[in-house]
Amino acid sequence: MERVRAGLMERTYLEAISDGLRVALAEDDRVMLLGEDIGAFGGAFKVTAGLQQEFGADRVFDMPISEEAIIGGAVGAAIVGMRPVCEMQFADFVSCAFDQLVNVAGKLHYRLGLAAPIVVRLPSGGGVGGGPYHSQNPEAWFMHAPGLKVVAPSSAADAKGLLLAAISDPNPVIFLEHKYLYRRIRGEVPDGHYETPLSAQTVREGEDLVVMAYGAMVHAALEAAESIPEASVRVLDLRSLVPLDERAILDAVHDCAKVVIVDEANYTCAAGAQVASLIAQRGYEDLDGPVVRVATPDVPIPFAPALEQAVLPGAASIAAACRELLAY
Amino acid sequence: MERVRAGLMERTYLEAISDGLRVALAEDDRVMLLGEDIGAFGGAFKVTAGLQQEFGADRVFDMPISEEAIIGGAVGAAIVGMRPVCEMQFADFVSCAFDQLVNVAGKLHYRLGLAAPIVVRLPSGGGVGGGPYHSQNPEAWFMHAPGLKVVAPSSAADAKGLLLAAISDPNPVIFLEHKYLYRRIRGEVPDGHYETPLSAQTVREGEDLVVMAYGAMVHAALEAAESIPEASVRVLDLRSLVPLDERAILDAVHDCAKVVIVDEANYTCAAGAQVASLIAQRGYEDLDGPVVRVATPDVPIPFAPALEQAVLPGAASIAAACRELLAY
Amino acid sequence: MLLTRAVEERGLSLYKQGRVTGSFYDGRGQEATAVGATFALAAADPVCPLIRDLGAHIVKGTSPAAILGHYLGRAQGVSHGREGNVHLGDSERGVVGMVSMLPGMMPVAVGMAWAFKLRGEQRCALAFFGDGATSVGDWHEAMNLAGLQRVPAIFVLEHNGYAYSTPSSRQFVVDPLERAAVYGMAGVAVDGNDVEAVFEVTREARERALEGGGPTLIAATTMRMHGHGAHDDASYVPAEELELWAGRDPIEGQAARLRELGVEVEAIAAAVRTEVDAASAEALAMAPPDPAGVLEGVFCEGEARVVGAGAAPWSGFAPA
Amino acid sequence: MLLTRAVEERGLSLYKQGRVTGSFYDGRGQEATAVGATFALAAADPVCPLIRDLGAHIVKGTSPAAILGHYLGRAQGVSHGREGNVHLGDSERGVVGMVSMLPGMMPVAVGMAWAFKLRGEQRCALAFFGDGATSVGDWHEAMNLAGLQRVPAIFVLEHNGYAYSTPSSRQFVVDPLERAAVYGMAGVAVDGNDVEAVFEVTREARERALEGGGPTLIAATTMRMHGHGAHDDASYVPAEELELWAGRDPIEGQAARLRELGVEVEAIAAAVRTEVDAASAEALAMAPPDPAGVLEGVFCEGEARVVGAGAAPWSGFAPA
Ligand SMILES: Cc1ncc(C[n+]2csc(CCOP(=O)(O)OP(=O)(O)O)c2C)c(N)n1
Ligand SMILES: Cc1ncc(C[n+]2csc(CCOP(=O)(O)OP(=O)(O)O)c2C)c(N)n1
Ligand SMILES: [Mg+2]
Ligand SMILES: [Mg+2]
Repeated sequence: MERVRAGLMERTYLEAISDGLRVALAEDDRVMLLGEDIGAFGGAFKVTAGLQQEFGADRVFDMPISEEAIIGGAVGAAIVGMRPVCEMQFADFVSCAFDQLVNVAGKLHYRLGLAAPIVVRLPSGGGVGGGPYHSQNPEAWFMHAPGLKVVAPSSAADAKGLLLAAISDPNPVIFLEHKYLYRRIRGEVPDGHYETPLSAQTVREGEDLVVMAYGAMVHAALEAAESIPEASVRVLDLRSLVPLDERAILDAVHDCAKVVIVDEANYTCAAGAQVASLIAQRGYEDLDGPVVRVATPDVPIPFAPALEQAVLPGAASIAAACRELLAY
Repeated sequence: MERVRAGLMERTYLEAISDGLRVALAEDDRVMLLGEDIGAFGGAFKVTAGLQQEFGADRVFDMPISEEAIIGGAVGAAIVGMRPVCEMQFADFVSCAFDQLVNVAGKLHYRLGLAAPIVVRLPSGGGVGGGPYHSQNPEAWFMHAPGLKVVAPSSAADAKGLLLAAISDPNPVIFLEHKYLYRRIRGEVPDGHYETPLSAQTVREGEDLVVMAYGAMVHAALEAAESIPEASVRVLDLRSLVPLDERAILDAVHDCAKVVIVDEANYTCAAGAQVASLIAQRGYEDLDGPVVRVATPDVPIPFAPALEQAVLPGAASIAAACRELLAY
Repeated sequence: MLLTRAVEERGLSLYKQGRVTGSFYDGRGQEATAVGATFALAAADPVCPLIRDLGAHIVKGTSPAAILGHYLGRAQGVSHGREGNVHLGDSERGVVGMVSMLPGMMPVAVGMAWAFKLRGEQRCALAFFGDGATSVGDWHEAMNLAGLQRVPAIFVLEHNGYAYSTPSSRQFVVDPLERAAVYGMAGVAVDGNDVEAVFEVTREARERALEGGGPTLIAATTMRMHGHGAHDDASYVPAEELELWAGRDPIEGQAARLRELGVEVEAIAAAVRTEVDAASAEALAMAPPDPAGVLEGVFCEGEARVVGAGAAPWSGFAPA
Repeated sequence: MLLTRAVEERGLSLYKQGRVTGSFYDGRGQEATAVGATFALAAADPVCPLIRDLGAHIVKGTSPAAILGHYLGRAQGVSHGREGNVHLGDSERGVVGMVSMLPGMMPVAVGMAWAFKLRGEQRCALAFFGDGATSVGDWHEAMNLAGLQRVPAIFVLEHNGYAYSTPSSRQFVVDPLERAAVYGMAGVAVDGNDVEAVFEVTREARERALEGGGPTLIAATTMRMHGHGAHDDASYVPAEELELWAGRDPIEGQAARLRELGVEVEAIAAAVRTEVDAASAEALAMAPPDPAGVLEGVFCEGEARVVGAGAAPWSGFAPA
């Protein structure tokens, strides 16, 4: 259910996230922000710029370089009633907090009936010359860890709406914000509080084939679809990976019969593998061709632009996959 | 290529692993063992019993409770020529060493051309009343981390052969040894040094349907197959998850046309999701029915036997899935 | 303490009867530390127990029947069959159950204490852990953050000289108590087998915490009188060491002091036996959990329930 | 040092010209620490540099052209385009390139040193890290393990008072140098801007290490004269602080001392300029990497190549 209050404004994806944080801090004093250099400095990407000045140093905290303690501390604060929102400086550093997320936060409710409403913001993804340690897409690791929700907005409006939904959620939510989209994507973003549901959304209609993607790859998929005027290509933005909108996925397969699934993450055991396996099991009868995946091969993301572009999926590789499948 | 020297002996799965370690320590003084309580005590499961006495406290080390430092230290020793074999006391604790594995060990060769020949032994899996923290199957996390090999033997002979292959391998290898099999499975194990290839193996012939599994689930699959005398059910033991034997998987689909894929790990983004997605893309034309997955649902593994048995796949749930698919 | 030991003894005998799955872990010989420290908390102060701290649950008011039912994996046990052995925690009573990963609850305790400080509440959080757990990165991050934010937290190191089979000499070269200072926090040594002494240093630490004096590391020296778990005969512990510590039994020590004060210790012991007998019967009568609900509760669906402010029937303080 | 600074200056100007992707990180003002410490190693002693340690690469003999080619992501750069900015390392020369995760190479350095000790080799391993990195769990685990095993390792803390924008006062309350003692290792303070002093304490630490005296923590006080990266104007650093440190420039300091000894510093500087001009031209002429090979080398296929015993043209010692 989306609650929208008066007013719309053109904002970048990054500004939308900042605005979401501002709204949450203003309306709920349980909300606190934790992260490295997020205070006066405003964070490595300036997402939290101005928030410490506005809400005070007892709401927005510069943390020591201690990812485990950031997440563990957030869980502690959450279970006594706070709503901590953590920033990893880059998504890549979430590996350093893996144990707290997977073993503490994720299992707390099932084991002890204790909810841990934390949000972990992960500036993720490649395409920016970040090399092996500033380009990773860690979502699949957390999809494979029961008890964690995982969302990955592709538009400015969804970025804010999913962030506010994540903060309201009584569960730990991994929030993937794509660095490549930060300043490249803009759109109309409602003012004030609204929440985007954790479900998929059709962002381009079509009937011959559906491309499923999330995050930055949604834009690559849209570009690919535009480049194939001879066919009617639907694009489904998954938006939420846990919970996964299985209904929407199967409906799209039912409607289109051909499907291409895109991951920016490494191929093996990626989100797309799960989506493909779902379709192969429960959408099998609707299929009219193989379930095609496009993903980054199983390599660390190389630094040099020529190499990085050679491994990341893009409009061209997605379009090629679509064309081949359309011809099937 | 399997090198087998004279002599065979009935050994348990656990004894086979111990023997593999003994052979490696004896034949290569670069091999060193690192782990908690693995010295005089012989490890939580007694896999290393007697090895410190036999090879000395400068080959078999009791480590402080420092999983990151165990893996990182092993990487350091490996890049200057040692062959460290690390034991996590339970596979579950590998989450504490996640960063060193994924970001240091896995990416070292691609980035710097430096090999890190370490082996990380993970006593994994459920069925033993271990509860949420002593039952996990973490393999999919590492399958989604480029640069790590992942193997999961199901038999005593493969346990030793894959361990020796892992120790010889110039890359970091995650070695999943299933706790449930430790003392329950025994078989003929060749003496001395031999290596099992990192490839799949058909452990039961059949033509109507193939069940793909690894680790303890191979035994559940075999039991399920036996329980369906009216059909010819093949069982493919994947054995190696990275590299994944895509050829063997697709060949089996080609031969049987129906496939059930079993994971003891949690469903979403498990190894089985990858296998299923592979088949849905590249084996689609050979399929004669949906690609069926059987896996532990996305819950922490509960402690009480009645609950644990309700979530883990077993012969009964696998057989039911087979029967349904056979009737398709 | 008597109750703690009696419940653990009962749990152990149930285990030996094959009624408890997995292994069984107890805190034999260390009861004074968990009991004394938890007794010094107010009802609203949450506690994060570890392996040897059944006493913390008991002091916080978790019933023996609920604990035995937990060991047995029954539906009405504390964890409804989802958790086993020492991984219990009745959060309504302010007990946050441990994770296996050592010492994973320390950062969580820091976070709770931090929230109390931010909200200006007169509460503190206490976390227990062993000497072995000090080697883990989480220990350092939590200690450093606690010192930095001067949170009202109490860290109780249960220094029993062993981590499973590993003696402290293979865990660290400098006693962790000395590490308190490098995190800018107070460090206090105490005889972990003297329940009144543990109570007293914890009471002081709590006072310091609530006055804004920051966290305290309490190092309680004690001895694990059983193996790491019931499967471990602890043959790696020298017999003399065990003998020495047998003479320092925390329960006998306190009993002697109480007798001098005229307390009828034997009557209490008898009452405890009766209570545990009843609890055991109650627990054995509990139904196993219904597998039908096994998939429920991975996610919280309604309002997030927070750690309770506790009932603390045994607290040295009135509810805060 | 001159060469270090010149190479970084050139890298920075290439970055400003838009020829370097991502961001650019340099160690302006900290050159003496990396150079002095690495100079005190033998050729066979591996080093794990961090963000501010281009000097370590230079001292180990990595050529300016290979470094500039690395910044530019060229095929003949140190990393063949696979890595960028400070994440380089020529392992043939005993340089193990850093990972981003701080201080992820510390446990690795401990492992290398440990192997040397086990094999009875007269080698040690050195790891650099910043004040901010001391808050990470890995730091603690590595320090503790190094102290326990008394490995021949040298840890060089480059204490510049900031971690990105975060001042040390929000990183810890007690100077990390004081932490050396709680791991049972020697701790030595040094003026990180005095190259000879850094050399001397490192030389002593190496001697201690090889004699079995265990690891040393060297705390080198210095100042990061640029922002964290080229995108950061470091406006959070008080101007007076920068001014003060500008007067302590490590290169000017050494130049003055050298001039007194009659060394023709200007001639050296001119030679360095010429060398870097040539290197820059060479690097700019290098081809970009061929995407055809991008998937190769995730796994090692042949024999595992080990960290080289180095060439160390600039070492204060003969090859070990
Ligand atoms: C991170 C981690 N690694 C390994 C283990 C396995 N383990 C369980 S208890 C234990 C020993 C704990 O020793 P200590 O902290 O001294 O506590 P004690 O049992 O003596 O009370 C070990 C190694 C664990 N629980 N967590
Ligand atoms: C585990 C981890 N968390 C966060 C970061 C992001 N990061 C990169 S450099 C840096 C500051 C490092 O400060 P310090 O260790 O003092 O080194 P300096 O840059 O001052 O040399 C941070 C937070 C990181 N690299 N690793
Ligand atoms: Mg102990
Ligand atoms: Mg610094």
